[in-house]
Amino acid sequence: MVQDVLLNSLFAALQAVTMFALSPLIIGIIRKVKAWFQSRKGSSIWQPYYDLAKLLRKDSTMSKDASWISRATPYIAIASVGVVALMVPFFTTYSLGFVGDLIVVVYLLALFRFFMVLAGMDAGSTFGGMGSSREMMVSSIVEPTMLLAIFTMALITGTTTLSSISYSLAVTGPDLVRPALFLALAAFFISLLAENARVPVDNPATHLELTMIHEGMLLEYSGKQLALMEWASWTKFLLFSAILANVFFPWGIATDLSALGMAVGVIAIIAKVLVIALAVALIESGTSKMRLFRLPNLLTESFTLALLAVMSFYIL
Amino acid sequence: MTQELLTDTINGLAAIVLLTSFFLVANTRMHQLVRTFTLQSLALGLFAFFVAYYTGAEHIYLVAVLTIIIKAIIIPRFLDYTIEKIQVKKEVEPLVGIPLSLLICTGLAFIGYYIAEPVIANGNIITKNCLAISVAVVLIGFYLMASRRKAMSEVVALLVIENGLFLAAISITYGMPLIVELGIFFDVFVTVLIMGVFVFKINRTFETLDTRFMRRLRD
Amino acid sequence: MMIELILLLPLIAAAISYFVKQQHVAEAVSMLSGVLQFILALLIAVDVMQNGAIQYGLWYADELSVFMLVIITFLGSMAVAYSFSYIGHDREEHEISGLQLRRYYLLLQLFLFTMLVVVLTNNLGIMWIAIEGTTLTSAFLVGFYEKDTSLEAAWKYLIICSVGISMALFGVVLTYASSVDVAGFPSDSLNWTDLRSVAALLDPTFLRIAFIFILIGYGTKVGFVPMHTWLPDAHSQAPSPISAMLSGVLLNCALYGILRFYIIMQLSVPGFAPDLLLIFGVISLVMAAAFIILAKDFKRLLAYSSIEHMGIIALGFGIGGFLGIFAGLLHMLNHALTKCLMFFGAGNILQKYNTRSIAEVRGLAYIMPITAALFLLGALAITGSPPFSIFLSEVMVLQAGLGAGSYLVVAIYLFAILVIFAAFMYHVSKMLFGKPTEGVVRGEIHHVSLIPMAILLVSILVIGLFLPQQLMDFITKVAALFPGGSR
Amino acid sequence: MMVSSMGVQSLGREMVGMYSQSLFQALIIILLIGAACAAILHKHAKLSRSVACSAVFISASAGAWLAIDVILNGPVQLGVSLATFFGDWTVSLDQIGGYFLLMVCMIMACVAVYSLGYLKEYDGKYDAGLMGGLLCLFFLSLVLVISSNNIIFFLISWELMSVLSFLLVMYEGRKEGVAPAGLLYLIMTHVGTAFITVSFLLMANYTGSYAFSDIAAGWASIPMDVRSVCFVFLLIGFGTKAGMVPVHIWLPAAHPAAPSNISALMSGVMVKMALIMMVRSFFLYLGPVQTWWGLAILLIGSISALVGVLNALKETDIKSTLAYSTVENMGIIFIGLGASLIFDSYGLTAFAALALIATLFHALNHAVFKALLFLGAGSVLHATHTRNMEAMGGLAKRMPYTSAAVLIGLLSMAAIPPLGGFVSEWLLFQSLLLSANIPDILIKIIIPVSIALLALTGALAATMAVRFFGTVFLARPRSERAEDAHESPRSMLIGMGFLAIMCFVLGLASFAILPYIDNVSASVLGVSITSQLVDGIFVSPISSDFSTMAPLLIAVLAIGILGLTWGMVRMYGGKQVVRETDTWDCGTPLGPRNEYTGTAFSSPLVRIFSPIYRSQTEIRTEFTASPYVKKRITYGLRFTDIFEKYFYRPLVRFITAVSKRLAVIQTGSIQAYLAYIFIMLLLLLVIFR
Repeated sequence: MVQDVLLNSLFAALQAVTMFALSPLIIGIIRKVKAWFQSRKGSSIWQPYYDLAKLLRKDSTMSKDASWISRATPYIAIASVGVVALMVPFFTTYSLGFVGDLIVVVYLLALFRFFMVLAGMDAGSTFGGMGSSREMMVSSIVEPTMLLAIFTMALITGTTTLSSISYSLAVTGPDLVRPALFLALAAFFISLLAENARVPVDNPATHLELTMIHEGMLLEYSGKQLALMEWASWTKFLLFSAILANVFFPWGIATDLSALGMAVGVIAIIAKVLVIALAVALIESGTSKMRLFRLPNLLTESFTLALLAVMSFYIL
Repeated sequence: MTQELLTDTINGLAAIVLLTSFFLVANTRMHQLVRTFTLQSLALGLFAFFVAYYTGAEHIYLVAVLTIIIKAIIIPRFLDYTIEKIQVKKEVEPLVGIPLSLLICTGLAFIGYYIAEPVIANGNIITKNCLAISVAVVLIGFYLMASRRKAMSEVVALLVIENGLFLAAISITYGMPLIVELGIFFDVFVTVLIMGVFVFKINRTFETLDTRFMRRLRD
Repeated sequence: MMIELILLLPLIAAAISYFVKQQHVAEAVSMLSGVLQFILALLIAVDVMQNGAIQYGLWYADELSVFMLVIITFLGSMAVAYSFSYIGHDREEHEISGLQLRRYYLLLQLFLFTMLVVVLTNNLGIMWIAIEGTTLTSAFLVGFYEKDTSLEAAWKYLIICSVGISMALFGVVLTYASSVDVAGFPSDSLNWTDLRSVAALLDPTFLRIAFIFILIGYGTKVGFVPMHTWLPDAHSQAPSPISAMLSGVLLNCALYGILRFYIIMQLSVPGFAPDLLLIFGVISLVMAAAFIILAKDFKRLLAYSSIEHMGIIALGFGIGGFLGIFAGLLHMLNHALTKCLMFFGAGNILQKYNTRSIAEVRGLAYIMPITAALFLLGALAITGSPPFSIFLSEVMVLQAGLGAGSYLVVAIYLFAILVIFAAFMYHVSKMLFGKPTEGVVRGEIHHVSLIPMAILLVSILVIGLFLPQQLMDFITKVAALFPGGSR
Repeated sequence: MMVSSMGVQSLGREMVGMYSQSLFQALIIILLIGAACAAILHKHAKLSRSVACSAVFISASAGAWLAIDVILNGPVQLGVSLATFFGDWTVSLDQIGGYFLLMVCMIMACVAVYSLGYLKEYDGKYDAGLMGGLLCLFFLSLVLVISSNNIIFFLISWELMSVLSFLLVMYEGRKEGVAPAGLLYLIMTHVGTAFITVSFLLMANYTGSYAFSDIAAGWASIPMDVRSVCFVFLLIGFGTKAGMVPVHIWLPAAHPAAPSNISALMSGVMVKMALIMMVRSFFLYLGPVQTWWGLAILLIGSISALVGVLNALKETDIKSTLAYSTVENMGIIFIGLGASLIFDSYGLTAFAALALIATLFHALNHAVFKALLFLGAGSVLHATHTRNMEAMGGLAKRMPYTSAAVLIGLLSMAAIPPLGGFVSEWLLFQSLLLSANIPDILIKIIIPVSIALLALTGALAATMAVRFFGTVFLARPRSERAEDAHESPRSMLIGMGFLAIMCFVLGLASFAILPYIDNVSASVLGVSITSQLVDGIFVSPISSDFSTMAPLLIAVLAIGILGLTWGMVRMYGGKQVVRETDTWDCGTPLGPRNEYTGTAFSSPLVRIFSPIYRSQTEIRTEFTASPYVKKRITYGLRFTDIFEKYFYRPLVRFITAVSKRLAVIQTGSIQAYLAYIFIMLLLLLVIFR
């Protein structure tokens, strides 16, 4: 029992560290792919690491109107993303899922968002307020969508613990695949785009004030704080990719302690995350950002999909 | 006097009371109204007298005498005095036209009969026939009250209702207990007096007796 | 002996207060007489409770009479106590002359006297005379201020009630007639006790018509819709203590008249009287609700509320059974106490603001906090909020209705009292709160008037919270007089 | 060890059992004395206030002691019974009563401390004695509602509670808008009470007793359809008090209108009185639960939650926002109650217990954070003298403690782990997900919908919380009043501080608290699930395979990572040097008019949900003499409450119209009056002769 807990904790820590370490790379890859599509050479895939290293060494400026919220938010962001990283299976199902299940994960991410949005409003800049307001609009619909999508998987596998979901899916195999899964997958993918400020919901590259959501909130940040915020956001993207990968098609994930299993798990997750990154890059290159008030259509579509997924589990 | 003649007389007098009620409806002048009322009260007094004779109940004699004194003499005088004193316009001014009123009152007489019918059907006192008449008189009096504008004519109408009541009291019960009868007489008398007082006050305040002007209190 | 004494008291007080030309003497004598009447009434009540009904000559006092007697004398003394400040204030403001003031106490005592006769006589004819007497004495009190509106109200009151009462006389005559044929019946007796003893033998065809006339007749005085029309006029125009007496006591007295016949009817033609009462109860409730919604004058509002409560009492007796009758009786008491409180409060407001219009009274809670508190609590009580006593009797009526399975009546009843609550509170909250009316000075108008109000509030609170055992036993005994009313 | 602890416990039981009556009596007497003294001393505002607040505080302590004893050791009879017309009036405290009593006492104690400072505001303007007296009596009525064991006694206490709270709402009666709000409340609650009365009387009629305990034993003599009617009536009646949609309309009007300490009591505690009675009635008095009862409550709860939160989002009045959030949270509580009833109707008692525990726990959490938030709002109001959030801003710097307390309350409200609000919502989600086991198509459709609505509500609640905090406390002040704001006196901060700590305790220590709530739910459902519910510091929904969670661990991990990050950043990047500058302004100086307001913040959501909001915008442009130069553009936004527009207003209009029709009979014409009597007479004679 104690050994079990220790083992889980060890792997959880390992996975969390891996995720934090890898997340800038994934972002770099996406940027690179996008550059190729735009016939640019693009910056190096290591560029995000350089940015982080530089920013972390710099001093910050802060609005004199801002309160302690702005100062605390970067650390809270890292902390909440960090706790989530401990609970989400990455290359193995050994993780701290028993400390918090998917509901905890979703609401911990809500904690991140909560403070990020407050920080956006803190300085009293119009752009910050705008970004915050839009972020909350998007997340108000995306968060339940995400919950429902994962609930579908929870109902199918009979547990709400993320690692148990991937474990039972991975072990049982395709027998558990149901129509509900695909509906939920579609819904979750849209949530992934929306939650991580990707096109068509937001454009991560833009700094045109009137269109940005995520960047608007970070506008006042600089130096170390900006680094932490960016890093937390990138890791959040990787976390979503990991959830998508390990909850909806977890095959390949390491379910035991064998070295082979672990190796397969690592390769599988890297492949899956790369595929997701590629898909995101493709979408970003192929479509343009939606007008803000056309967004609800997309978001409610995904919400409906997720609802249908849960319902189809109950009814079918 | 034979039994039959006696009952005929009693019934006849009752019919006169009813007939005078119709006259009252048709009257257009205030003095006329009082006059007809006097006639009705007189007929009622005589009716009481004959009933007393018929039954031999002494206290009904007293009732007859009181009826004639109070209702046929004192009250009409008082009414006339009031009318002169405050110079009421002589017209009665009914709300409903006289022909229609007469028609309605005929209907009321029928209703009176309809109401009294079950009682008459299983009764055994001969004067019970008079119940229908007295109900009719009461109803006509009531109608008179609701369809006249002047405060004065309302007083008369109330007295007509009282007459109808007396007709019933005397005819179907051969009189109520004496103390009650006396009390009622006293009451009627005082009522009329008090109404007279109010008529004076109203006339002083409103400078008219037309109740159409007394519509300040409403919702 | 005590009965004659209690009847003599108001007459003596009336004479003294009229002929001794001093305001304070008139007041003191009236108060003394009121208190003595109340004490005597209590003594009679104890006597009746212990030794059964008293009956001799014209007089008869059973539990029902005594119940009424206590209500009349208690509220009578409350009204006198309130009159000091109210009428005294009028005198100070020179609204009335010294003669008028003395005449007021004279008429008030005479009014009390007639009501005492109503409940103490055994003879239904005398009872009728006395009820007509109440109209005659109170007509002057309604027209007391001799303004055009008060004269109009008095005239309407006089005419409509006289006509109504005439109908009741017809009913009395017919009731008497129904007994004439009964073998062994004392031919010249119109005594209620005699009639009740032979009730089963009376001619039902006569009785049915008689009761209709009685109900229309006395019902006019009770204020059943559609015979109620005089009531809001008279109640709003009379001086406030008189309004309280009219609403709290006079209506009950007229109802008492109906109840005496109700008992006889139930013994002879069971079910007939309750059905009619139910009809009047429902109509009265619904119409009262409509009027209360639209009320613009707070004294008229209270008057319409009296109509409502008479309707509720009628429902209680209409539903019948121990619970219904008990509820009806308790409600008579509760309504009397509460309505008195409300009219006293209304009197204070009227004299402070010099208006009866709801729209012109604002911020009462600021202007006269104590009166406002008493008025608000009274309003909550009158609309049936616990812990005040009306809540109990209303719940009893509800429970009786549910027990009897008359769900339609219960539904209408509930709907009406809820609408009335809403409307009443709407008006009262407008008066109490908001920005105070300009030009009205802050401060209670007369502090003495708060004493009777406080006494009334405490009494309804005590009844509502505890329903003292003695009172409960007492009313249970009264209810037992009614056929089907024993526990 | 075991033996000795049991021995101590049973000894304690006897002692406290003996004292519980005296405790209860002491509570009542202290409150009555407090009320009387406060009223008598009303001329000396400070003294009167202190007396009342200490009376409330002492009674609350006594009540809490009593309540804890009852929760631990089972029901007690309190005080002697009073024989009345409607059976004996007795007071007793069962475990669920104890639970709610504890909730009441806890909030009351905090409010009492808070009020000491807060009520100073009213000196010279409103009567201190009145407030003190009413506060004591209100507390008393709450205690009586919880503990009365007789229908009529309960109804009296219930209505007393309503009337007293109405009077408290009307405390600032001279202020604009207070009277209509209070009036609406009074009327609605009275109508609700009428429904309750009918229902209880029906139950008494069939069981022949006015004692709740007898009804609970004799439900079998009530016919099935009557029980259903009773259920519907009770749902309407208690639902009115609980702010259930569509009978919620009074709540967002009345709760904000009251002084803030009273709002905290109303929103935090009083609405829960409806819950306790619903739990008692539906589980104990009405016999076996019907499935459709649960479904009805579940559906209504889901709708209430959504309607509540959507309305909260649009409000710019801070207290109205909080009041609507009460509607939302009561909706969430109803979802739990409905789920519990559904499970119970299928005999799944363990699941029912889980849902009921979630419900009760959320009720407690809501009581704590909502009371905290209203006290916080009061504190803000105290500092800025406005309730309009658009006129605030920047208060976090001016009122650091208040803002911290409010932030904690908001986090708990938004169900952010590891606070109390999150744990109860987590349990609720879990119990809903367990419904997959029920074989009923209707349930299979409705449950996913309510899960979805619950999730949506949660997200919107977070938005609402962010908007609230951001608009009120962050950025720059938008008015001079906000500019001059100051921190509240210490007593207010202590009151709020305790509740803020409670928000954390309820979450972090939930593993220790839940077994006691299970005790309470076991007294209702007869099944204890502690062994499955809690394992060490882990909480799980019955089966630990399904899920587990450890709020304390989450907190520890989060703090650990936070510290680690801070240390690493420090190590790598050196000392944090922060330069303070102006906010980025694109070159134009920023004024209060450039800032995002609350309305602006929620405007995108308002647009999305416009079919529900029925908002109308109105943009008016005023021109100067030249048509090319605009003088002023005004932007107006109006919301129509659909319940008000399509139900309440038409109802009132209809009743008024009918009344007008009926009232024409009072024409003032004496002839007409006589004619009515005449016609009535003729009718009766002809029909009934």
